[in-house]
This record gives sequence, structure tokens and C-alpha cells, in this order.
Amino acid sequence: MSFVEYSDCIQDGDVAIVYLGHESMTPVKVKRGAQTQTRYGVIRHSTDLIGQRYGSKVTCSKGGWVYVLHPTPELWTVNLPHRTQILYTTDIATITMMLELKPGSVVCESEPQLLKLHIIVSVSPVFILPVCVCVSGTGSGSLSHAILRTIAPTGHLHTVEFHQQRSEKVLEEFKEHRVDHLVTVRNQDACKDGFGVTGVADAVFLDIPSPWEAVKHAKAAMKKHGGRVCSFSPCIEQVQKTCEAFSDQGFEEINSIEVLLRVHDVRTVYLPLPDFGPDPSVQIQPDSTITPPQNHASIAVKTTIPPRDVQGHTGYLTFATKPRT
Amino acid sequence: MSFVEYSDCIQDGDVAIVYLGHESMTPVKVKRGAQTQTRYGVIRHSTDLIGQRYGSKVTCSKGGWVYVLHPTPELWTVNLPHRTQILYTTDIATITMMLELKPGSVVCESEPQLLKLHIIVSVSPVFILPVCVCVSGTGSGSLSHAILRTIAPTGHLHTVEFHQQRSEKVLEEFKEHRVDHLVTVRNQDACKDGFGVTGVADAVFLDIPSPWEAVKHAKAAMKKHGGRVCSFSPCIEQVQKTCEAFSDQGFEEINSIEVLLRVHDVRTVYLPLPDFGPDPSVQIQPDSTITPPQNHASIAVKTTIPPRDVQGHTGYLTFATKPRT
Amino acid sequence: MADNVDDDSLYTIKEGDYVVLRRGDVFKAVQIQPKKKVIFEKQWFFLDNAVGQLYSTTFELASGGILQPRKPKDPESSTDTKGAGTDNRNIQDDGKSQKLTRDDIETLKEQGLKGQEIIQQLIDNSSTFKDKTEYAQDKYIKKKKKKYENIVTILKPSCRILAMMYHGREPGKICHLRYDTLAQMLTLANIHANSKVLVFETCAGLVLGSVMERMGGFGSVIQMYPGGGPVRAGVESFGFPAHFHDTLHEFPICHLNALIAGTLDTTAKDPSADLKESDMAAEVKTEAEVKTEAEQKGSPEEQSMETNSGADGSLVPKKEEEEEEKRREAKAQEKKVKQEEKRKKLAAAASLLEGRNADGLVIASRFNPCPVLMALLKFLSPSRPFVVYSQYKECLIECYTKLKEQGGTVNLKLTDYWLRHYQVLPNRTHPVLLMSGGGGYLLSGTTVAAERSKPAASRRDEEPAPKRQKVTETEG
Amino acid sequence: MADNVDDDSLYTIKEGDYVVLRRGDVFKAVQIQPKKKVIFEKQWFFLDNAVGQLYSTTFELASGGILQPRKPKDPESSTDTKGAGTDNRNIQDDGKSQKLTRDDIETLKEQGLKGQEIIQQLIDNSSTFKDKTEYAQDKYIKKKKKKYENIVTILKPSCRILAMMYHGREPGKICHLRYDTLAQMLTLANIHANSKVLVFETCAGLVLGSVMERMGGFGSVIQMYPGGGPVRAGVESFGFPAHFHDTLHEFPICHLNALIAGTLDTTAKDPSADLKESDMAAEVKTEAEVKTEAEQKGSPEEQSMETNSGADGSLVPKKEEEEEEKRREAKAQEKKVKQEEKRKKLAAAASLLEGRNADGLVIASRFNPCPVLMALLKFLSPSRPFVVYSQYKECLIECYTKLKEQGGTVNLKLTDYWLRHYQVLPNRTHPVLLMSGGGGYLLSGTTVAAERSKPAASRRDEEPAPKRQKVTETEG
Repeated sequence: MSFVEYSDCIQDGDVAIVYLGHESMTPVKVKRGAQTQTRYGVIRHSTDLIGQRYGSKVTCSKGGWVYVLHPTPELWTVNLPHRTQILYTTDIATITMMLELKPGSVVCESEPQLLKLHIIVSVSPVFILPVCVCVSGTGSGSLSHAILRTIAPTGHLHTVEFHQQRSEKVLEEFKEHRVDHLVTVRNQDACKDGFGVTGVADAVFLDIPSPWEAVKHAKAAMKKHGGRVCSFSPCIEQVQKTCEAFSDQGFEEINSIEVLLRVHDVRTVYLPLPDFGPDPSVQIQPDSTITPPQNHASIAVKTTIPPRDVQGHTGYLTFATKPRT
Repeated sequence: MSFVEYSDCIQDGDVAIVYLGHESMTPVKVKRGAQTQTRYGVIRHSTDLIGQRYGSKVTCSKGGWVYVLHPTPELWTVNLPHRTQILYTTDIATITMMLELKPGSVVCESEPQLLKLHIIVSVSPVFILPVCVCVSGTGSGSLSHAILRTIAPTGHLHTVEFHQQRSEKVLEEFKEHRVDHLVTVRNQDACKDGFGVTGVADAVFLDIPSPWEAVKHAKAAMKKHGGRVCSFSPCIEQVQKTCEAFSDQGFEEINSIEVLLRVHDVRTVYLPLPDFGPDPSVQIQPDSTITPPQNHASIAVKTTIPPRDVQGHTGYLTFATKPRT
Repeated sequence: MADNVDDDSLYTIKEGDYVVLRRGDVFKAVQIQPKKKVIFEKQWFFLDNAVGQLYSTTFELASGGILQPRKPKDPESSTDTKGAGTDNRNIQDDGKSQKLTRDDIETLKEQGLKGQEIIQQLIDNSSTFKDKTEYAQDKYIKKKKKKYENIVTILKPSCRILAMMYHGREPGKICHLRYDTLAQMLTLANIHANSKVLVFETCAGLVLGSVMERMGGFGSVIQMYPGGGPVRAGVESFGFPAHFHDTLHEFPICHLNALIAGTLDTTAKDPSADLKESDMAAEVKTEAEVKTEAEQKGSPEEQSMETNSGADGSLVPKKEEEEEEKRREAKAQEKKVKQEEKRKKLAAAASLLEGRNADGLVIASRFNPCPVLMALLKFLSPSRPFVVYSQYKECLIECYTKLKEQGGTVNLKLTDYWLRHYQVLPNRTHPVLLMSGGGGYLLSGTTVAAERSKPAASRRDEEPAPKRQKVTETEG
Repeated sequence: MADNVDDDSLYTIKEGDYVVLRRGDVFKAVQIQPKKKVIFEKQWFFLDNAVGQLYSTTFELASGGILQPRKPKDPESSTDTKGAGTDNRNIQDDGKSQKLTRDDIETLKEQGLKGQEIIQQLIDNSSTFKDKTEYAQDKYIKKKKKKYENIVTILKPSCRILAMMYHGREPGKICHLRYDTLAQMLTLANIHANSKVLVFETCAGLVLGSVMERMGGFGSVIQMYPGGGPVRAGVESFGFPAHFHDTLHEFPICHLNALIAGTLDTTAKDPSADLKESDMAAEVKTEAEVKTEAEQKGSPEEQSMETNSGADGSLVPKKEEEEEEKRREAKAQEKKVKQEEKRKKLAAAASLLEGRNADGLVIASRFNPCPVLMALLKFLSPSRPFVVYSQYKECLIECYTKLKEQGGTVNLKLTDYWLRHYQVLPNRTHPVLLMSGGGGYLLSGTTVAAERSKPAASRRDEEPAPKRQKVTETEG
């Protein structure tokens, strides 16, 4: 198992997602000899998980059962421990496409740990556009996992987090998820200290309270020939300042958008039919005196209903293109 | 005909709405002896309109036919001559409810033309909460007609328009629509000169570029015991300044909202069914050698589709309550 | 007729008034009754002290459930939060940031500190508050406010307030009709004074009451009701003056077929009166507190089936038989009077309907709307608007299709609405993070002269016509 | 392997490159071909001069359709609009506000003034411009820009750009799939390098190309195609390096039943090869200009039915008979080679599918999706994501219902998305006034080990489970 490559079977040391039922899941670190308690009973890792195929049904001690799923960035996003507000899949998907992320070779030679990757790239290095991404505001790592999935096996992520505890924790998770070879975590302040790299990034993502302060650092981190940048901010004032900073720094195609997820719950509803009383225009047969109106007749309709309350706003996404400089 | 009371039949001098087809209508001033040219031919007012029932079908000279509809504020909104950007029914409906508009007696004794209305109110004047509305930014009169419909027969509208040509034109329309007894149009600048009344309004509506400059005048126009106010602005910066002004002037329950109309066009669509080739699990009868796959089979689905482009924003509506002062 | 507008008597809370309690975004409709305990937001109190005060007054809850008018100019959001951090990089989550213990807080409460004051104490004693972002500070205060503030504002009911109240508290009772959708309905149906409007709803009377408010006591409203009796709890909550009720008529849809066929006999005893008598109770019900309305499972028309099974056939001791007889007679007499009333009402409503010249139609119910719409449209004059609400788009697609087949309507439109609330605060402006998932769907249209020749009617509607046709006016 | 990243050669426009032209929000995909006339936004020009220039260069259109690189630092929005009025109270609409006549403007053009300069002239000569509100000024400039500016930027294609292009120009060709919805699909299906993904689409190849871009030439993609041949115009527009195409396989769904039943014979001559031969044309088609693709009415598989009716049976003069014979033989030989290629391809795709261990499934077509989904799900490993796009929610409700009945999937979610663009300008910030009406619907989910005992599988999914179940980890 890795967050960037599927495996068929569960192995010792994997992180698996236990599916307990609708919108109820939990991540489990698979460890020989360990047990996990669920409301359906105990899962014994050695016998119930290790060696089993991902996606199979595991019967717990109480007779209930669960499915064990292969982790993906999307499953991780709904199951990760929250250390901060996180980005959700709807925004992540938009960011990934709009930043034009894709697998790519690593270019930043100052990153020694990446040299080994060149073997993989060697298929046809000339044709692969290099991709390297800088992120400020690693937070809980929700977006980071999705980026790593998309730029693997040949891209690299530089992520900056000012909160030391959080930067340590997220690095630990990257190791557990076997993606640490694709990422460099720096514990610094992107607004003051930048990203720790210069001229290597194809894309930069900003998720910090004052993104406008980091725009010049973003520019410096990006490749000479240009690239894409995105800033996520909940408040419109932040967007205004960020757009101004992008414009001041010569960015082009500045575009602020908002994407909102709408969930449709499929339901069969039963609608009663009104009783308008006996219809005198319909001749009643004298022998059948009883023609009672179908008082409680109803029709079934397959429909969808929205959840009562939904997320009405996460943040604005501001994209821009760094031109050739 | 009047915009505040239905009539059964079309009379000389009425304004009628000619319905030509889906989303195609035109207002017509009914005048004995006049003719109206449509793509279906000529409509002769004396014979085709006057004396006919509203809602009836009129056959035009070319043999085509149209429906003649009784005017309503909502039909007027989609048919009126645009002299400015106008408010549409979705915002108007929200404004009407959120300003708590309803029929009410007129209270402003400085308005001599209103005295005659007291006769109508006399049914039980004690119980009727007085309703009087001030609007700045009459514009093309789209909202005004809707307000008049709602506060008639016993309310009064004071509307202020700084553009002289427009204020004259709208008054002319109020006369044609037989609602002029319910409205006072003033040609002045609400930001500088206010509404021309003091302490009489139950509700105030602002549709001007700098609503925050008119907030203190709005307060002055309103009744001592309080009332509701609304400001419509396309830009968020206007909303921010207006909210601040409301707050500074002691308004309460300040609430900014946005309502967007979504139209669903009902359609039957035909979806082709995929052809997976002959199914070997189904035993083919040796005598019927020809069992061709139903290559072009399709199913019909009743569904709705959205228009390709829709109005994505009209403006923000900021509501507030003036407390007792 | 000297209208002294600012006469406070018009704005004074009186015993028997229907009012709405508000705290923040939470509303509750109640009637002012002496010594009646009211429970609101998990706190109980008495409304007696509100009598004589002005509407829109905010009260503090004192001990013993006593309301005390709050001193004016005690602005709600004055909690001092100066000095917000710009981000939360320095915040360690060690659970030790609040110096006040739970006991400390209880002591403060016993000392009689108001909610606002307690919150200020909590802020002052938080080691992390000043380092939090404004956003986080805001969230903190809101949370604490909810816990410690105990104020309540008493409002005069209105369509706006009641629609928001029902939507927030009991959307199931109003078929999840959101207030902005209701606003659209009232406008699309051109509801106004001096018109004749048909209403078919199972929204606890909210829609009916809203229509009545917009008509201001002028004109007539005919409630077409299903089952045993009309539901009116929502109408009561509006606290309309008595004469408004004179404009309200009711007609049971179980007589609709007879009315349409012209066979409804309103002079004789109503043949189904027995069945419907029990529903008087529903009408008399003055309980404004919507919470007690039991529409959830057993709908009124279902309930009505079970009542009125009487004492007939039971064994009664001989001595009491006479008294029993008298009581029975009195009851029968009462029943007769009621039936006569009912008959008159039915006759009045029927005569209003018979002209088939209503000016508007509003449908909002949990019933399949298509048959209701098709039956009730017959009672509208041509060139009049109608609007149908449904929680489910599929139902309105059915209505649309049927209307297109049948003709007799134009301007059909199937719509729904997005409603977004905004937080507008310095440097913290954004749409509110929680949003209603949906407000239901509307089908609106205009009647035209009925016609049997369908193909002609449908011909032009199907063709995509140009948006605005040039029309030239000529004199002569 | 010295990667010189900023080597301009990687970013230089070359002959034969697939590029995208851009002006404002309008895009067009074309191939750089010598002396080829290109029509874009009602103007024609040649791309020859672009060769050797860098990607993202903006060109001015000179006379004769010649492109000239624009001098750098000629910012797009520098048109001087200082001094906006705050409202339009003083504007009289007399149609005389512009002092320049149409002839004047033509003269300016002939003098060689650039679009930007002409617009500035128009502003300077407008008596009302300075009195207009900023909003109105903005609108004015935009309108004029569209009329007089003639610049074009040449971009390297990407999923983002092509998705926006198709949505803006020809949404009908991509089943109205909006770019943000496509973005969701790629993420929900967990598309990434080194996986095996099935794609069924009738979106001109856009979805297929997007999947391939995300896989970066690692792993394999199997295009399951309906009818005669796979549609690839959209894939060409991506301009992938040649080795990307080695990862792309294709399988005609008309053999799907045979494959599932295990009766597909890929060793023998394809029985339907005659029918499909003409589709080679579709594959060879290198025309990147999507405009010429004729999916609108006659879809590719329909077209394919008409070709290949050949010259057989026609009368040929005796002299030429021999040559004709030779030609026929050559043709037959060619045909044989092609059939052999086709057979090999089919065999390769079939062998990839036979393991039934694909890692992802993406469906986006004008076909009823339910049968497609049910058939193709069989080829996924357990614990793999799938996503189905449809323009119509009803189709996905059917898929959802069928999957629930059948079991074998979890985490089913039916969604759509709102996309709002914002205008962010000083004092003029608001959502863009025009908005896409809808972006289509998605059904996504995860496969699990198939199981025949349906009731057990459905039991728990129906019950509304708590949002997060407490789980305790214990060692030992």
C-alpha cells in the first residue's frame, strides 16, 4: 500500500480504511498482533486484515462485518485527524486541475533525495514537462496527499508549515503513507522566509491568512518560464488583497472562483393522492353500492432530496499564471 | 384594468399584455380605433380587444393568434421599457416579504391626495397596521409596481428619483396603470435631500450607488416605532459600507442575503442504449439466424435541463430593522 | 378619524396576543397567557411581565422565570475583543488555556452576573484568546453566548418571522418550504387586496396565513382542505384582527367532484357531516405554539377517522339513563347547530367557487400536486396566475407535462432558488458557512381561455420563439 | 541526463505542434501547419510566424494575416479610464455622445492604429464616458475591445485549457460536461500514474485525454468505445508525446458480451472487421481543429455504416482490368495488414481486461449510463473508485438504485457543483453576472468484494449511521 500506488493485499504496516457503514469510516494502522475495536466487534489484524484483499468483507467478533478499503487521498480527506481547517475534495479537485498538476520529472537538483527518481523518468525524459509544487500552509495534509498522488512518481512537493508540531506530525504521516520520498516539509513562515527553493516550481498553492504577503516568494519559487498559482481564502477581503498582489507582481489570467458541492440523496417518497369524493359523472352500478374513495392511496416517486444543511462556503480560489520572466 | 385590481374585460385606455408565444410578450395601450402590428398580423383594438375578456385568444389578420393578458407587476417587469437596470421578480419577491409589506392605511397627513383613501380603510382602521414605503432609485418602476400592488388599497409609496426625465416618465406610467393615487414621485437626490417625508415610513428601500449616504435620511423618514429597510447593491464593497452605516445609525438585525433564480426547462431526452454484441449466454435459436443487436435502441427520459447561461448575480440585498427611537 | 400613528397602544403587548419570541436566529410563536410557563431554548419563564411593554422589546431572564426589560443601548455585540492575532501559529492545544474553572463560572452566575459579563470574564481569563484569529475569536464568542446569554425579544408576528420560524424549527410541518420560496409564491401568484384566492396547503396554515396577511382583510380566501378539517395553527400565530377571519372561507376537497359536477347539495344536511364533526376541534384549537401540533405522523384527516365512535351501545345503569338522555339531547342539539353552521359555511364557500372566477391559486402540500392542480385550475378566471410548490421536482414535471397536454395555461415556469446569507464584517466578509440545502420547487403560470383544440395551443409554445418580437403600433 | 529545466527548447512552438489560441476567454485548438489559414474570432491569419517563438507569447495581427509578437510590458488593461462618475444621473441618452464618426474610425485603422489606441481615441472623444459609472465604463471598454483589438496568445494545451475551450465553444460535443465537473471526475476516480483505468466516453476524447494527462504516460488506459471506432480528436489536441499513445488501448463494446462470457476469439479474423475498417480513418484523423469534427448530427459510428461500399460490381473497361486487379490486390493486402493490426490491438486490450483488475472507471457519454456502468464495473478490482457523469440526474438515480440492489459498491454519492466566477476590482467586487446554468451530475463510489447476498449488503447502508464511530485501538 501507498497513497500513490494500489496494492491488492493488505500488508503489515499499511494504513487501511475500515468502512463501517454510510458515511462512517475509520483509518487503521495495520500491525501484526494488533486489534481494532469497532461497534461490530473486534478486528484482529493478523487474521482479519493481513493477507486479505483490499475491498474484502471482514467479519468482526460480534458477527457484524465491515469492508476494508485501500486508502486514497479522497478517503483520507474524510478520515484524517483534524489539526486545522482542512481543504475538501471539491476544492482539491478544482485546484488540481486549475494548477495543471500531473506526473512530471523532478528538476530541483538541490534536493538530493530525488536523484533516485530519475531512473523512473528515464523512459523518455525529454517529453515529460517537469512538475514541482510548492504549498504554504500544509495544515492537516489533506491537499498534500492529493497533490502527491497526482504528481507521483516523478514530481516533487515542497510544503511549508509554520506550526512546528503540525509540520512534524504531517511528515510522520507522509512516511506512514509511503509518500515521503516525494515531499519536502519545511517548518518556516512562507510570508517571511518563502518556500526554501528558487526557480523550480511549476505551481504554487497558498493557504495562509495573508497570502498577499507570500506572493513575491511564490514568484521567486517558480520556474523562469512560468507556471500556475492558487490562493485559497475564506474572506473576500483576502481575495481582494491577493488579486492586487498578483497583479502587482505581474501575474496574468487572474481569476477568482468558488466551487460548491451539492449532494443529492436518492429517496423513494410516497405522496398521498387527494380524495375529491365520489365523481357523479361516473355512473355508479346499482349493484355495487360500495365504491369508497381510495382514501389513503398514494404514489411512489423516486427522487433526490438535498441534505437539510450543507456547506455554503469553504473559500474563494484565486488562480493566476506567472508569465515567463 | 388597474395594476392593483383585476377586471374581467378589456376597456379603452387599458394596458394589456399581448402574449405571442414562449417568452415573447409585448404591452399594448388599448385605444379605440388603434391597431397593433404583430408577426401574426394586425390586432384591431376596437374589435379584437375592447370588450373581450382578459385571457382570451385573439385571432390576428394573418390568421395567427395571440392571448391578451391582464397586466400584473410581474408581467410588467418582463415587458417594461428599460430606462435603467431593473429589479427582477426574484429579488422583488424577497424584498416584499422581508420588508413585511402588506396593505395598510396611510398615515402621512401631509399628503393631501391620500385623504380620500380613508374611506376604504374605515372598515376597521384600528386593526390595520399602517404601511407606507419610501424608495430611492425609482428607475424604470419595476419594483414600484410590485410595491403598489402589495400595499394597495390603503398604503402609500413615496419614491425618489434624481433623474428628472425618468421621474416624469414613471409618473406617466403610474397614471396609465391607474396606481398614481397610491404614489408620490419626487425628483430629488435621496443622499442629499432625503425622501421628503419624516416619521411616516414603515419600510424604506434603497437602490442607489451610495446607499450608505442615504441611511440617515431613511431613518428620518421612518416611523418612530420602527420598521424595515432594505438596500440593493451589486458590489460587496457597497454592502460593507451600507452595513456599517446601518450599524452606526443604530439599526438592528442587519442581514445581507442573495437570492438566485434557477430555471428548469422540462424536456424529454432520448438516450441511446449501448450495444454489447450478441450475448453468448443467451441460447440462439438455430432457426432464427438473424438476431441483430438493437443498434439504435434508446430510452426516453423526462427530465429538466438548465438554460446554458443564467443570471449569476443581480445584487446583494441587505435588510435591517429600525428599532423604536 | 384622527390617526395618531405613533400611538403606542398599537404597539403594546396585550394579554391574549400572539407573539413571537426571538433569540438570535431562533424563533418561537406563543400566546401571551397569564401565569403560563413557556419553554424556549431550554429555559423556562413567564410572559406576564411582557404585558404593557412595547413590541420588539428585549428582556433579560431573571431568576424565577421573570422577564425584565433590558436597559436600552446595551448593544448586543459589544463584547470587547480587541487585539486579534493574525493567525494561529502560536496556539498550542493543551486544554489549559482557560483559567476559570467550571466552579468559578457557577459562582459568577450565582453572583448574578449577566451572560454578557460572564463571557467577558471568560475572555479575560483565556490565555489564548488574544492570539486567536478574529475568525476564531468570533466563533468562540458565539459559542459562549449561546451558553451563557439569556435574553429574549418579543416580536409582533409577521409572514417573514413565522416563515423563518417554521423553516428553522419544524421544516417537516411546512413541507420544507423555505421562506424565500414562500416569498416567491406570494409574488408569483400576485396576491393582493380585493381579490379572490384559492389556497390548498398542508403547511400548518403558514401559507394560508401569509396569503391573508398580503390581502390585508380585503377580498376573500378560500381554503380548499383535505380530510377532516382545515389546519389553522399557523394562521392563529399571525394574530390577525377578528375581521380578517370573515374573509376566510373553507371548502373540503372531498366535495370537489360533486361541486364540479353541479350535484353538491348545500341546502340539505351535509351527508358526510358526521365524519367531519370532530374536526371542529381542529378549528377551535387556539394553541399557537406550533410545537404541539401533531401533523408529523397522524395527519388531521387520519385522526378524524378515529374519533366520534361515541358511547352508543355501551351499558348504562338505569338511574342515570335519564340524565344521560338529556345530555345526549343537548349534545345532539349542539351538534345540529354546529352542522348548520358547517352547512352555511359550505354553502358560502360553494357559492364563491361556483362562479369559477377566482383570481389566484396557491398549492403547497404533501399531496401529489398534479390532480389537485388540475381540479382547482377549473375555478380560476382566465388571465390569472397560479403557483404550485413541491418539495420534489418530479411532481412539478408531471404537472408541467399535463398542463402542456391540456392547454389553457401560458408562461409555465419551473424554478427553484438559491439563498445565501452573508457575514459582513470588517476583513471577514464571506458567505455564511452553513446553507440550506434546498428550498423546494415552484411551478407557476397564467391561465388563459380554455380551449379544446390542443394542437394549435401547443404548436407555438414548442417552437423556440425569438426573445422579443418587434411590434409596431399604428393609429387609424 | 542533465536536466536543463529552463531550456527554452522545451517551451518553443514547433511546426506540427498542437497549440491553443486564446483571446480573452475564447480558446481554439489548432495544429501549427505551414501556410495554413486559420480562422479565429472572425479573423483569419497564418501561424507560420509563431514557429520558433515561446509558448504563451501574445501576438498582434498585422495586415495579411501575419502574426507579430507583441512587445512585452504592454499590459492588457491599461486603457486610461480615470475619473469615473458615481452614478448616471447626468447622462442624457441623445445618441450624440461620440464625436468620432464611423469614417473617422476607419481612417484611424488605416493609419495603422492598434486596437488599444483606437479604444483610447473613442474614450477621449466620448462626451459621456467620464460621467459614466465605473461599471458602465468597464462595459463600454469591453465592448469596444472586442470590436477593435486583434491580439492572440498561443498556449501549450492542457486539460484545463481544453476543457474550458470545449465547454465554451462546443458543449454539445462533450455532453455539456463543465470543466470543474471534469476536475471532480479525475479526482474522484483517483486517476494517477501507474494504474489501469477504463474510460467510456463520447466527449470527443476530452475525458480520455484528461485521464492520459493525469497518468503522465505511466500505466495503461483502455478506451471502451461504442460503434465503429474510438473518437480521439480531443486526445490529439493535447499534443502528447508519442510514447503516451503506447499506454492507450481500445476495446469495442460490441465485443463486451463475448468477453464477459469468455467466448471472444482474438486469434481469428475479427468477424466484424469489414464493418469497422473504415474507422481507421477516424483514428488516423489528425485534425486538431475540433470545429471540423462532425459529431453533431451524424455520430462517428453512424457515419461508419455508410462508407466502404466500394467499387465492386461496377463496369470497368477491359484494358484497365489488370491494373485494377493489382490495385485491388494491394488494397486487399493493406486491408489484411490493418485487420491484423486491429486484431492485435483487440487481443492486447482483451488481455488487459481479462484479469478484471482495473484500478479505475470513468464513464461520460450520451448513452444511458446504467447498462454501461453495470457491465464495466465487472472489470474493476475491489476497493477501486469509479465515477459516472451524466447530463441528467435521472440517469444517475437509476444507476444508484441498481447498484444498491446489486451490492458490491460502497460510498455511493450523487453530486453536482456550483461554479461561480468573481469580478475582483477595487470597489466593484461581485460574482460575475453571467453564470453557467449547470455542469452535469456525477455518481461516484468504491467497489468492494462482490457478494450475492444482497440483503446483508443493503441492510446497513440504509440505516442512518452516526457520522463518526468511536473506534479504540488496542495492542496485544
